[in-house]
This record gives sequence, structure tokens and C-alpha cells, in this order.
Amino acid sequence: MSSNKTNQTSTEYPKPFPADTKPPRLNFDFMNGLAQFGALIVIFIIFSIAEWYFMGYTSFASVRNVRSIISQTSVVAVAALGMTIIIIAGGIDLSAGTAIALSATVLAWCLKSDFSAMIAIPAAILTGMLCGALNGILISTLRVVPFIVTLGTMTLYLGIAKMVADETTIRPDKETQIPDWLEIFTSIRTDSLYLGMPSGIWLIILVAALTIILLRFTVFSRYIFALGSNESTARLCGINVPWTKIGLYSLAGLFVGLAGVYQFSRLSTAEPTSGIGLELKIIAAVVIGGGSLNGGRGSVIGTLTGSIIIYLIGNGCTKVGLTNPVQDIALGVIIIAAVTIDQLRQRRIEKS
Amino acid sequence: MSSNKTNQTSTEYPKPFPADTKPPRLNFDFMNGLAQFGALIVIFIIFSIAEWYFMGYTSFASVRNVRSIISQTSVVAVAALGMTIIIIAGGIDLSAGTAIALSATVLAWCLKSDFSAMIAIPAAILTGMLCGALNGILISTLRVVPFIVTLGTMTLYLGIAKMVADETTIRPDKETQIPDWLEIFTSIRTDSLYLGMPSGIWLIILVAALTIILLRFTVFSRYIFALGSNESTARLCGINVPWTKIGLYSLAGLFVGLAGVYQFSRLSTAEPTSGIGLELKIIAAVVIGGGSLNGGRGSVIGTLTGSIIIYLIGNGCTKVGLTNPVQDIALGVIIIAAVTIDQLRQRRIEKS
Amino acid sequence: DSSADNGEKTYRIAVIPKGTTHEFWKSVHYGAEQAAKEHGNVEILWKGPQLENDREGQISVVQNFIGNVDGIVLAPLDSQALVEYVDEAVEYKIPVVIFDSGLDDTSNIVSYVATDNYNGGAMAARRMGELLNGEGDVILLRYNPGSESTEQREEAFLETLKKEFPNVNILSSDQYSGTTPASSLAKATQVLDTYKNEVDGIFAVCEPNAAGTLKALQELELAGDVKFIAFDPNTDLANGLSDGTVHGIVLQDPVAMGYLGVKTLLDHIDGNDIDKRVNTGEYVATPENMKEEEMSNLLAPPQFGGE
Amino acid sequence: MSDTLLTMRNISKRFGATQALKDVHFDVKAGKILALVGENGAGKSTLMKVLSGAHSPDSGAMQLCGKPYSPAGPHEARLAGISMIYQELNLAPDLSVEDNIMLGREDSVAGFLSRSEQYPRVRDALAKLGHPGLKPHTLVRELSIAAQQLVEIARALVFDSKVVVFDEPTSSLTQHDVRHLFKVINQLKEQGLGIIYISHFLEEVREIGDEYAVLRDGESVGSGSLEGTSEEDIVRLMVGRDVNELFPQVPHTPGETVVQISNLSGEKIPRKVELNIRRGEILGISGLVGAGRTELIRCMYGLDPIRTGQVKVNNIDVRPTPANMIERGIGIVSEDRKQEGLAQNCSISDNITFSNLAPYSSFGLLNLNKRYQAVLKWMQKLQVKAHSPEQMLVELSGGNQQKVALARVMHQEADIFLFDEPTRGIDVGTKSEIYRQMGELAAQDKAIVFVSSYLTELLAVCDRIAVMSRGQLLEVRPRADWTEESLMSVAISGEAL
Ligand SMILES: Nc1ncnc2c1ncn2[C@@H]1O[C@H](COP(=O)(O)OP(=O)(O)OP(=O)(O)O)[C@@H](O)[C@H]1O
Ligand SMILES: Nc1ncnc2c1ncn2[C@@H]1O[C@H](COP(=O)(O)OP(=O)(O)OP(=O)(O)O)[C@@H](O)[C@H]1O
Ligand SMILES: O[C@H]1[C@H](O)[C@H](O)OC[C@H]1O
Ligand SMILES: [Mg+2]
Ligand SMILES: [Mg+2]
Repeated sequence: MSSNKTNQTSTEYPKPFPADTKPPRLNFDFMNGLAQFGALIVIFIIFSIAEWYFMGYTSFASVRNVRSIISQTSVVAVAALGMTIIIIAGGIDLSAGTAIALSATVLAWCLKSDFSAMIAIPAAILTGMLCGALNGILISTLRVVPFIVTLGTMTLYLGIAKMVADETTIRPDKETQIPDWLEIFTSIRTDSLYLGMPSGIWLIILVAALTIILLRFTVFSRYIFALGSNESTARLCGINVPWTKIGLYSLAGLFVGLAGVYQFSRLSTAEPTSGIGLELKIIAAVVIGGGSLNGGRGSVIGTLTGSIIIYLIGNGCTKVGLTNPVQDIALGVIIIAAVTIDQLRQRRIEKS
Repeated sequence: MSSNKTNQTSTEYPKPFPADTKPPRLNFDFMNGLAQFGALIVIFIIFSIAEWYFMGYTSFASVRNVRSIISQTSVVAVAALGMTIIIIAGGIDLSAGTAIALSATVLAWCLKSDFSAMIAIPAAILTGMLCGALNGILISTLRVVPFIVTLGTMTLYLGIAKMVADETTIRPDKETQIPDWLEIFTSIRTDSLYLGMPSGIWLIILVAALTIILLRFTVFSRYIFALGSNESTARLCGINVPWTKIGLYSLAGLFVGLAGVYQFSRLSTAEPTSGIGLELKIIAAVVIGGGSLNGGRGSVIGTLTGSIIIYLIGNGCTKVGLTNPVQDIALGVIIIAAVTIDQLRQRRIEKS
Repeated sequence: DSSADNGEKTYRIAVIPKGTTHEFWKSVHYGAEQAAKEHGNVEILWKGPQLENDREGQISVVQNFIGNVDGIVLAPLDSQALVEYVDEAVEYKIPVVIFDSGLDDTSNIVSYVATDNYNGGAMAARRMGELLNGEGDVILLRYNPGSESTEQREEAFLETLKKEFPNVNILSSDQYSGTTPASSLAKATQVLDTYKNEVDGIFAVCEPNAAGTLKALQELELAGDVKFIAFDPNTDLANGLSDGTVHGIVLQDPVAMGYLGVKTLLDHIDGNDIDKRVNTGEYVATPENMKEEEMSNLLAPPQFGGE
Repeated sequence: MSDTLLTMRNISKRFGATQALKDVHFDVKAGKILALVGENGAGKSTLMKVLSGAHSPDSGAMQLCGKPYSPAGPHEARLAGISMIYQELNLAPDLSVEDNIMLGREDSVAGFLSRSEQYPRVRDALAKLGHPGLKPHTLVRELSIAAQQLVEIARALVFDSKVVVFDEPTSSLTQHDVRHLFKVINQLKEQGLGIIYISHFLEEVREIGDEYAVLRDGESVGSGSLEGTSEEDIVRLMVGRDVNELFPQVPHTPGETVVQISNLSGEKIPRKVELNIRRGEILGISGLVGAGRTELIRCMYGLDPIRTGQVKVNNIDVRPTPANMIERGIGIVSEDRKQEGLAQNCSISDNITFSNLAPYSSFGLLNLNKRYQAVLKWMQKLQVKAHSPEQMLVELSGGNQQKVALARVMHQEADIFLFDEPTRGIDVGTKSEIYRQMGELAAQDKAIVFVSSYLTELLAVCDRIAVMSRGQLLEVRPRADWTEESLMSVAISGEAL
């Protein structure tokens, strides 16, 4: 990389570029995610060895267990994809948790009211989108920082969910009201699997692929990155900032709605408070995955990896026989460590 | 508020010495807090009228009830004073909630182990300070944004608290281990009052006054504002940024430790998870009080007012017979409305 | 205080559950309203904290009702933390009935209306011991620290097993499921997965806890093989009894609890004699007895707002 | 009085792939003003940051007053007597003027501020700079860029320093303020301080400087006394060749009016502006700080709200919003590239194409390869020094960032260009290139509005020049009818002559 000895001064055009004039074909998303993926593998190996060493057997590094971890991750993973977009755009969404619960509650309410899943699921996803859209609209029109707006809507959506659920748990009838495929959507029972994975996991992979494409190859993505990097510049360049925000928060809301479907599918019941605290897990997933809260940086692969790491730690600690306190401490340390390492890596890249 | 029409700027500029040769002596903290205080009064009046109208009597606007609200507010209020400092400095502390619980747990553990309160309370406050110091050290040395560091320490402190409490609730004996004065520290029973207020409230007023002085008259406060306003400027002006951060987070930690004492006094038990979610309430209090998450802005009076508003809503809704869902919705709306109005006011001031 | 049209006084009674999301409380609410209706001129103000570990939340509800109500019926989510605030209410001349879960200091309260939770836990242990023929490895999934009722069940379960079934081995008894079905599912999955090769039985000490455990058993394909005892019913658990995935449910009578809680308070206000301790009873539903009328009623108790 | 105060020897500094400084030698004498010049990216700011402790050098040594000097950070450097006025403003907007000036060295008693001591010092410093009216308790965020720069300068005056560095202090000052500044600098010099003065204005350098030092591509290529050294000599050292012409003239003929502004008023300024912008013409706008030039073009572009007035483009009334204006062929280069003009954490590619992604998109999908090639072309055209179009903007020197901003409007294929201080911080070679580009744009029948505080360039490049004062647009006249003096006097008096 020490090519640019631009000593030619300005008699001729300087040749500041590397000889190749082809754009870098590396997909940055993959590149960024890769480092986190490496961390994931390391943690995985450590737990595997620890289990084998301390417990004398290995249940951790089994296909079954991997499936189980991934299935536990699904709710957070789906929502974190949407959060990645928001965080790249320099925003944040504290209402994601309660909006997931609201979506799940709407889904359960529809089923309980004997609507078919074909109506209930779109209704849930639409609910998520509307939550996102409202966030976007408030952020754009009130010009209040997203942290506050979504701190407010967080409580708002909680209240609405309680209203829909009449403050209690909604429990549609398993036999008559919940379709089988929805019940086993994230189930890892052998008879629920499809090509070795719950169908819900395949859907996540599909959605993640679409998000990668969206974030790399669309015009909209450039607007998202511009917003996250410098909002005034975005405005100066004629980007319709309010609409872009409304658009991207709605899009993220779509993911939130989908996460609501996953949450419902995991328990086949819905409970209005079930999203409290989830927002911080979701944000942590994005951040462990390399997203920067200053905007402008984040990756899909990283986020998915980050989500898995969070649940991996819980799973691993239990398998190794560690107590809850230790588990919490480990998670805390890993969040900080992951971001620190990513930071160091970034700095090194910038230097080299 | 349309008083300061300082139009001299463009018309009379450049111009020789104007009349003012003395520095302005207005206390901005009071000025800023005043607007929020107005909002508090309005909400108070609305609830008073609503109770009288719907319920046919007034228990809301009674001295007793005001005392009760203030006593409920105490934990959040104390911690929010520290958070104000952090937010002015452009930081944030998501670990405040679990650090409060950790401090309370340490306090309870000491009492339960038959240490006197004279040891237990300093130990609790020290615990809070150490939590803050660790946040500051990590933020300074790792150069990771505070949001992430404290997201990590949030879980870390939770884990440590669980460890101290052995995953359960610590219940020192009321008769033998908890001194009376600590038990009635925030109590509003008639025989616990001191000059019409629980002694804990007087202490808050004292601490708040000290904080106002700190934020207005000390050199340290200039560093805090400078950091929140522009960190690289602070660095280039020779401010020792890492130490300033460690100092201010430790200081805020002192408030957190004190909040732990208040929490213990209110619950007379300590439970390691009792702080979860509190951090968002604390941040909300600062923000409702006019603090800006972009740094550089925040006021003590505003923060105290913001804390009270949060609990006022719960109190008022209960008195007026509103359900939990409605209460949540009201809180959400008020958070957003308060900040929006403050925003508009700010913009008007800047324009005039 | 306000008055009804006929000049008679309308009593406002605050009923404060430990939380609102469990189905259990819906039935308590139903019972409370029954008592109010029966008495006449009574308005029930139903309000609880968000989650069953939100001490500060419940304290606030109690404090906020002071001044507005003629009596409080409270299920304290912490036996010590609420003492001070019950005293506060009493100082303000508001009578307080405690129900469902105990309070450390009962000197100021009107009455305590609840299940004998210790006995409930012991019944669960006996049922487990029988199912395992006195031998096997079991898991106790705890609820939440500080909740007196469930702590009683947990202690009773462990002590009874130890005393009456010494050959039953406890694999794990230090895991807390948390207060929601979601947290219970996560915790139950982890614990069961860890011990899935050894476990013979599991006891979940309340409804959300059991709901999560049932789902976890199904997911891990252990349902039916592992003897599962729940505490408090819901439809899935009741169905589980018939399809062999649940082997026993300890039942309380939430409707009676709500009813007697309010009734006792009203009796006190009206100056009638009352008992300091009212036991609302505990039962074990099994696949064998679940069709009996009493059991089937308790397995699906009426709920407030239900049909 | 001419003992060597500061010596820097063999200073090297590398940023990743960029060797910013290579074995640089540098001496500053007491009581002398040393002009440090060089092209954009030559390493001037980096060298000064090494001096002020903001960067640590990879190798090399420094001596201050004969003693070894190696500051661990800005604090030590300040204590050692180095004051620095940075090129990119370094102020805390939420602090007052007074607090900013005193930041890091407050007068205090036991940790408490003693404002009564600070206040007069601050006021004196501002008065020295010719701005006694600037109130010390005003929040800095409420000041214009120019006023902020004055605050930054005042900071260096309130403390005892040995060496004061001015890194392009005049880039946003008007002549009026420059005069005051020079007076102050000369006072400092008489007190025996060493002054380092960085500027791209060579006539300014000649006027104020005693000696010069030239950096090229991170190396010292020459130094000496300014006396007897011609401007051409310095330019040759800077760019490594002769620059034939600083103000290349590209023939163009003014055509019909494309933008008509009538009765345009903003929230405060501008006030009731009437202006016609014509094709094939470069229209200059001159005025003092705070005159409202920036506001005028921001209002017409839709960045600031307007209270009254109309903007007609090609005879069609257009509601001013950036999107509308871009659609009508208007492009803007902001005066504040750091805060507004550019997205610092985005790549050069992104920054150049943000305002016009259409050529590379179909159905919302981007052809990244096509875009890369186009960006490469623009970078070469404007001689942007960078190693790849994917490089982040933060890593470029100030001047190169400015070029990216220019590249954006050109890439946008705008018809009407609004340039707000477009040559701020740009080296002579590139400046001349920008003037040529402007001329060429005019020759292609484009319309150009050129806001500048640098009268020489306005008088050399523009066809007509307008003067603003106190929010009003006073006079528009052909270039030939203006002189520096008449421009200044209209701007100051606020009345048309
Ligand atoms: N923080 C940094 N990271 C990477 N590269 C940098 C950094 N700072 C400066 N550079 C590079 O070092 C070189 C010298 O930059 P410097 O800012 O010193 O130039 P300059 O002479 O001040 O230019 P100008 O006249 O445009 O201000 C440039 O190529 C620039 O891109
Ligand atoms: N020295 C000063 N003291 C107080 N206010 C000032 C000062 N300088 C500028 N201002 C404020 O800044 C505002 C406009 O400044 P701005 O920089 O936008 O104008 P401008 O004409 O574009 O000048 P320039 O582009 O040369 O900086 C004015 O309304 C004025 O209130
Ligand atoms: O006290 C318990 C209650 O009896 C019911 O079982 O729900 C869980 C606990 O709150
Ligand atoms: Mg420079
Ligand atoms: Mg300007």
C-alpha cells in the first residue's frame, strides 16, 4: 500500500491511485462480519473445550445444541437486522422491545379472535411497521433525538400492548387457533425441521441476504449511510431527510413485526411485557457485531453473529455449570471486549 | 420569554465597547430548570382538576401526597443528578440501574453481616463510586463509546450484585440490623418527618445545591461542558480528557451509590435485579429536565423536575382511576411532548 | 369520600396483585368483583405493578392509593419490603388485607387470606415421589427471590423430598426462572438441556414458570418422559394432564382468594367478626382426578373479563 | 533578537499509507514571523500538530529555547509556551466566549472560577483584535464562523507564549479583520515571540512574514528570508514548477438571466434581496463578516427558512428546498466543509455522488463499478490526492476535502453554481485550477455565484460583483467599476456610494 509516492507534483495529473482501476470487489459486509465471526468461533471452541474438560462430555458442540442456540437467537436476530439499518443511519430504537411484544400481542389477539394466520401475521408485521413509521415520523417532524423519541414510544407501545391484551397473557387455542406450521416455526424438534433447520431459521437467512443486498447495492442504502455520517451533508445533497428517516424506521419496523411473529411462535402465547429489556439485547447484538452508534457503520453478518454470541454465552455458561452471576459477568465482559477488539482492529486498518 | 431581543448583532456590529463591563450574573441552571418546572405545575393542576372532577374529592393536591410523590422520586432523583453531569459531558450511563442495585446489595450485605450502618453506608457509596470509576476508566482507556461500555458494565454489575446476594434477596433484620433512622430515611409517616419532610429529602436538596454550585462555579465544570461540547477541543486545550472522564464518572458513581442507599431505605431489602430498567427512567428524567444527549446541556433543577414528573404521572393516573395501559401511554406521550416543547423553546430563544 | 345516589356510602377497595400478566390474577380479580357485587356499593380498583419483581412499582401503587380508597387488599410481592407501606396506609386509617403471599409483620393487618403454600409444595413433592417410586433425579425450577408464596413452595418441596423420599436426588435447585413465560422458557431449556440425560422429574412453582417448562420439555423432546409437576393451571397445562405431558398440577383457588380477600375487608369495615388467617385451600390435579367437578373447575377457573 | 527559539529536526510522521512528513527541518527565531507554505496536503498542519503535541512524531527531535522538547500532549505543549490556532476550528459551542478562551487555563481559587479576573483579560484580548463588541458571555454556538475564528485567535493572546502558530487564520476573515490581526501579530513579534504563520495567500505572507519555509510532499524544500525572494520563487518551490498564471482567463459571454431573486428575506438576514443571476457569468458577492452572504445563498437554496420572497429559476417560481434546487440544476459548495459540506466518515465515492446517483442506478439498484470509474475520473480532473476512491474523507487534507466538495457539484452536472468561499484553504496551484474550472463553466454557459472574502480573487475572476452589508444587498456593478477600496467602503459603510 506504499504505492502513492505522489512526487510527480502537478505537472501531470498525480497518479494517486493503485494501478488497478477496478473497484474493490470484496463485499465489505462479509469482511466486517468476518472478524466477529472469528470471535464467535473462538468463544465456541473455548466453551467446547471447557465443557469437555470440566464436565467430561460434549453436548455443547453438537448439531442439536447449535440448532437450539440459533433458535433461541431468532427473535433478537430478526429485530437486530432492522436495528442495524437504524444504527447505520445514526439512529437508535429503544422501542424495539416493546414493539415486538405489541406485534406478538396483536398476532395472538387476532388468532384468539378466530382470524386466520393469513390475516394475523400480516397484521402483526404491519403493527411493527406502524410502530417504526411512528418513530420515524416523530423523529423527523419533532426534530427530537431518536433516543428520546423512542424512549417515549417504548412506554407508549407497552401501554398499547397491555390494552390489546387486557393486561394479561393472550393464549390462543393450540388445537384450533394456531396453525401447526406457525407453532413449529422455530421448533427444533426433529419432526419440525426442514433441511436440518427450523423453517424460521431459513427465513432469517433469506431476510438477511436481502438486507445485505439492500445495504450494498441500493440507492436507498447510500442515503442511509449519508444520514448516519453527516445529516447536514445529506440535506445539502438534496436527500429528503425526513422521508428517508420515515422510510428506514418503517423498514426496521417491518423487522420488528417479524420478530414479533417469531416471539409468538416460540411460546404460542403473547404477553404485553415480554419485550421489556429486549431492546438493549438487540442493540448489544448490533454493537457486538461491529455497528457504530455514531452512525455510518454496521454489517448484517456482524449483527447476526453478535446476536448468536449473546445467546451462546448463556448456553455455554449453563453447559459448563457456571452460575447466573458468572454468566452475567461473562456477557458484560464479552460485550466490552468485542467492541474493544473491533476498535483496535479498525484502528490498525486505518493505520496500515 | 420574548425579552431578549438582542438584535444588536448584525445591525450595530462592528461597534466599540458596549455598556456592559460586568459579567452576567444570571444563574442559567435556574433559568433552564424553570421551564420544566412550569410544565410540572401544569401537569399537577391538570391532575388536581381531573381528580376533583372524576372522583369528587381531592387527595392529589395534598401535602401528604406531595410528600409521597417526592419520596417515590428519591432514588431516581439522586441518580439523575449524577446522570446530569454525565450527560452534560456528552456521555451516558446505562449501568446506573444495576449499579444502584449493586450498591443497595452491598449495603444490605454489610448490615446482614452485622456491620454497623456507619460502615455499610460508606461501603455502598464507595461501591457506586467504584462502578462509576470503572466506567470512566474503561471509556477512557478503551476509547469505546460510553453507551457500549456501560451496556457491558450494566450486565457486569448485575452479575456481581447477584454474586454478593447469592442470587437471592438480602433481608437484614429490621429490628436488630437496620438502624431506625435509615428505615425512616424516606418514610412519610408523621413521626418520621423532619421539618415536614423525610430527612432523605432534605439531603437531596442539599446535594442538589452542591451540584448546582459545582456545575456553575468550578473549573471542573468548564471541563465537563467542554467535553460534552467538543471533545477534541477539550483535548487540544490541554484538558486531561481521560482523567476528567474518570473523575466525572466517579462523581456520578457517588450519586449512584447514594441512590443505592435510598433504594435500600425504601425497600429495606436488597435484590440484585431491582435496578433493571431504572437506567432508562434516570436518563428520561434528565432529558425531560432539558438535558441534551448531544452533550453540553443539562440542569439540576430541570433534572429534579423531570424525575418528579415521571412519578407524578404514575401517582396522578392512579388517583384519577386510570389503568396501567393508560398510564404507560400517558408517560410515553409526556416524555415526547416535554422534550418537543423544550426543543421549540430553545429554537425560539436561539432565533430571537 | 363520595356517596352513591341512594345516600349510601360507596366503598372504594384497591386490590393490588403482585403483577397483572399471570392468568392466576385474572381469576383473583373475578373473585374480588364477585365479593363487591355481593356486598353492593363497592368499587374495586384493580392495579398492580408491571412485573412480579417490581418492588418499587408495587410500593408506588400502594402509596398512590393512600388517600383515595377505603381499604386495600394486597398481595405483597416481597414479604419485607411492603411492611413499611402497609404501616403507612394503616397510619392513614386504611385497613389492609394481605392475600396470596405473606408479609413478615402481620401486626397491623386485618387478615391474611391465602393458600397454605408450604403444604402446596409438600403435596407437589409427594406426588413427585410417588410418580418416581421414591427414586430418581429431579429439578426444582425456582421463581423469583423475595416472593414468599413461591419460596414456601420451593422449601417445602425440597424438605419434603428429603424427609419422605431420601432416594430422590436433587439435580438442580438454584436456578430462577424469572417472572415471565419467556424468561422461564429460556431458563428451563438451559437447565433441562444440561441434565437431559439424568433428569426424571421437574417441578415448576407457578404458572408462567410451568408454561415455559412445558414448552422446553416439548422442544427438547423430553415431554412425557420426564415427570412434570406444575403449580397453577392454564389451558396448555390442563391439556398436558390429559395427553400425558404433565403429571400433576397443584391447584389453588384464586377465585376464592379474591372473593375472601375483599369480603374479609368489607366485613372488617362493616364491623363484623373476621378471622386473622383465612386458608383458601390447595389441591393436586392428576390425570386420574382431573375430570372430577371440583378439579375441573379449579383447572379452568372463571376469569375477570372472560366469557 | 534573532536567537533560535525552536528547532525541529528530522521530523517524520506517517498516517497509514501516507507519509505526511519526511525528515523535516524547521527553525523559528525569536522576534520573527516565519511563513510556512506549501500545497494542500504538503504536511503543514501535521508539522504544527507535532509541535503542539497533538500528534507524536514517528522520529525526530525538537528543542525549545535550547532545551529538548517533546510534549506528551497538548497540555504540556501549552505549558511549554506553544499556542496554536488550528485550521479547523476548535471550540466548544456550548461554552461562552470567555470559557472558550480560558479553557484549560482558567483563573481559579481552590478549584472555583474567578471570573472577575478572567473577564477583563478576555475583553482586552477581544478589543486588541478589534472586536470589543463581542460579548464574553455569548455562547460560541451563536457566532458566525468568522467570529468563532476570532475567539480562537483571542485564545492565543491571553496567555504568555513563546511560539504562536497561526494555521490559516485568515481563511474566513475579511480584510478588515485581517488588518487587526496583523497588527496583533506584529505586537507579538515585538514582544520577542516566535510566530509561525501558515497561509495560502502569498501576498499576505509577503506582507507579514520575515522568513519562509516551504514544504512539499512532506519534505522541507527550501527556506530563507522573504526579502529578496519573489512570489514566483516561492510558488516554484511549492509546486515544483512555474505557475504561469494564478488567474487564468477563460473567455465567456454573459447571457440571459437564469435565476431571479426578488424580495428575499430570511429569518433575520438577508433582508429584501433583489438579484439576477445570468448564464455565462461569474457573479461575485463581497461583504464583511456577518453581512449575510452565506445566509443569502442558503436561503435561495432552501437550507435556511425564508420569510418572504421568491426565487425564479428559468422563469419558473421554485419553492426553495435542496431537492427542488438540485432538480432545477443548482449546486452548492458549503463554506463549512467539516460540519456540513462533507460526510467525513463516508468514502470519496459517496461524497462525490450523493447528490446525483441517478446515472448509476436502475430500479433503485446501483452499478458500483460504473460509479467507481466515474469517481476516478473526477478525482483526476480535480487532482484529489488520495489512494483510492474508497478512502474515507477524514483522511484527506483540508484542501483535498474542498476539492471533493467541488467535484460533487460538478459531478451533479449543475447549471447554476453557488460557491461559498470555495477556495478557502486551497493552495495556489489548485486555486488557479479552480478559477480555470469556473471560467470554463461560465464558457459553457453556466451561471456562477462566487461568495468570497478574498477581494483579490473576486476582482480577478468575476464579471460582476455585488456587495452585501447588514443583510442587505446594496450594489451590483461590473468588475471594472470596483476597486478593493470601493468594495471595502461600501461593505463597511453599508451604503451604496
Ligand atoms: N489523521 C490523519 N489520518 C490520515 N492521514 C492524514 C491525517 N492527517 C493528515 N493526513 C495526511 O497527511 C498529509 C498532510 O496533511 P496536512 O493536513 O498536514 O496538510 P496541509 O499541508 O496542512 O494541507 P492544507 O493546506 O490542505 O491544510 C495529507 O496527505 C493528509 O491526507
Ligand atoms: N463578531 C461577531 N459578533 C457577534 N455576532 C457576529 C459576529 N460575526 C458574525 N456574527 C453573526 O453571524 C451572523 C452571520 O454570519 P455569516 O458568517 O453567516 O455571514 P456571512 O455574510 O456569510 O459572512 P462570512 O461568510 O464572511 O462568514 C450575523 O447575523 C451575526 O449575528
Ligand atoms: O404468589 C404466587 C401466586 O400465588 C401465583 O402462583 O403466581 C405466582 C406467584 O405470584
Ligand atoms: Mg492544513
Ligand atoms: Mg459566510
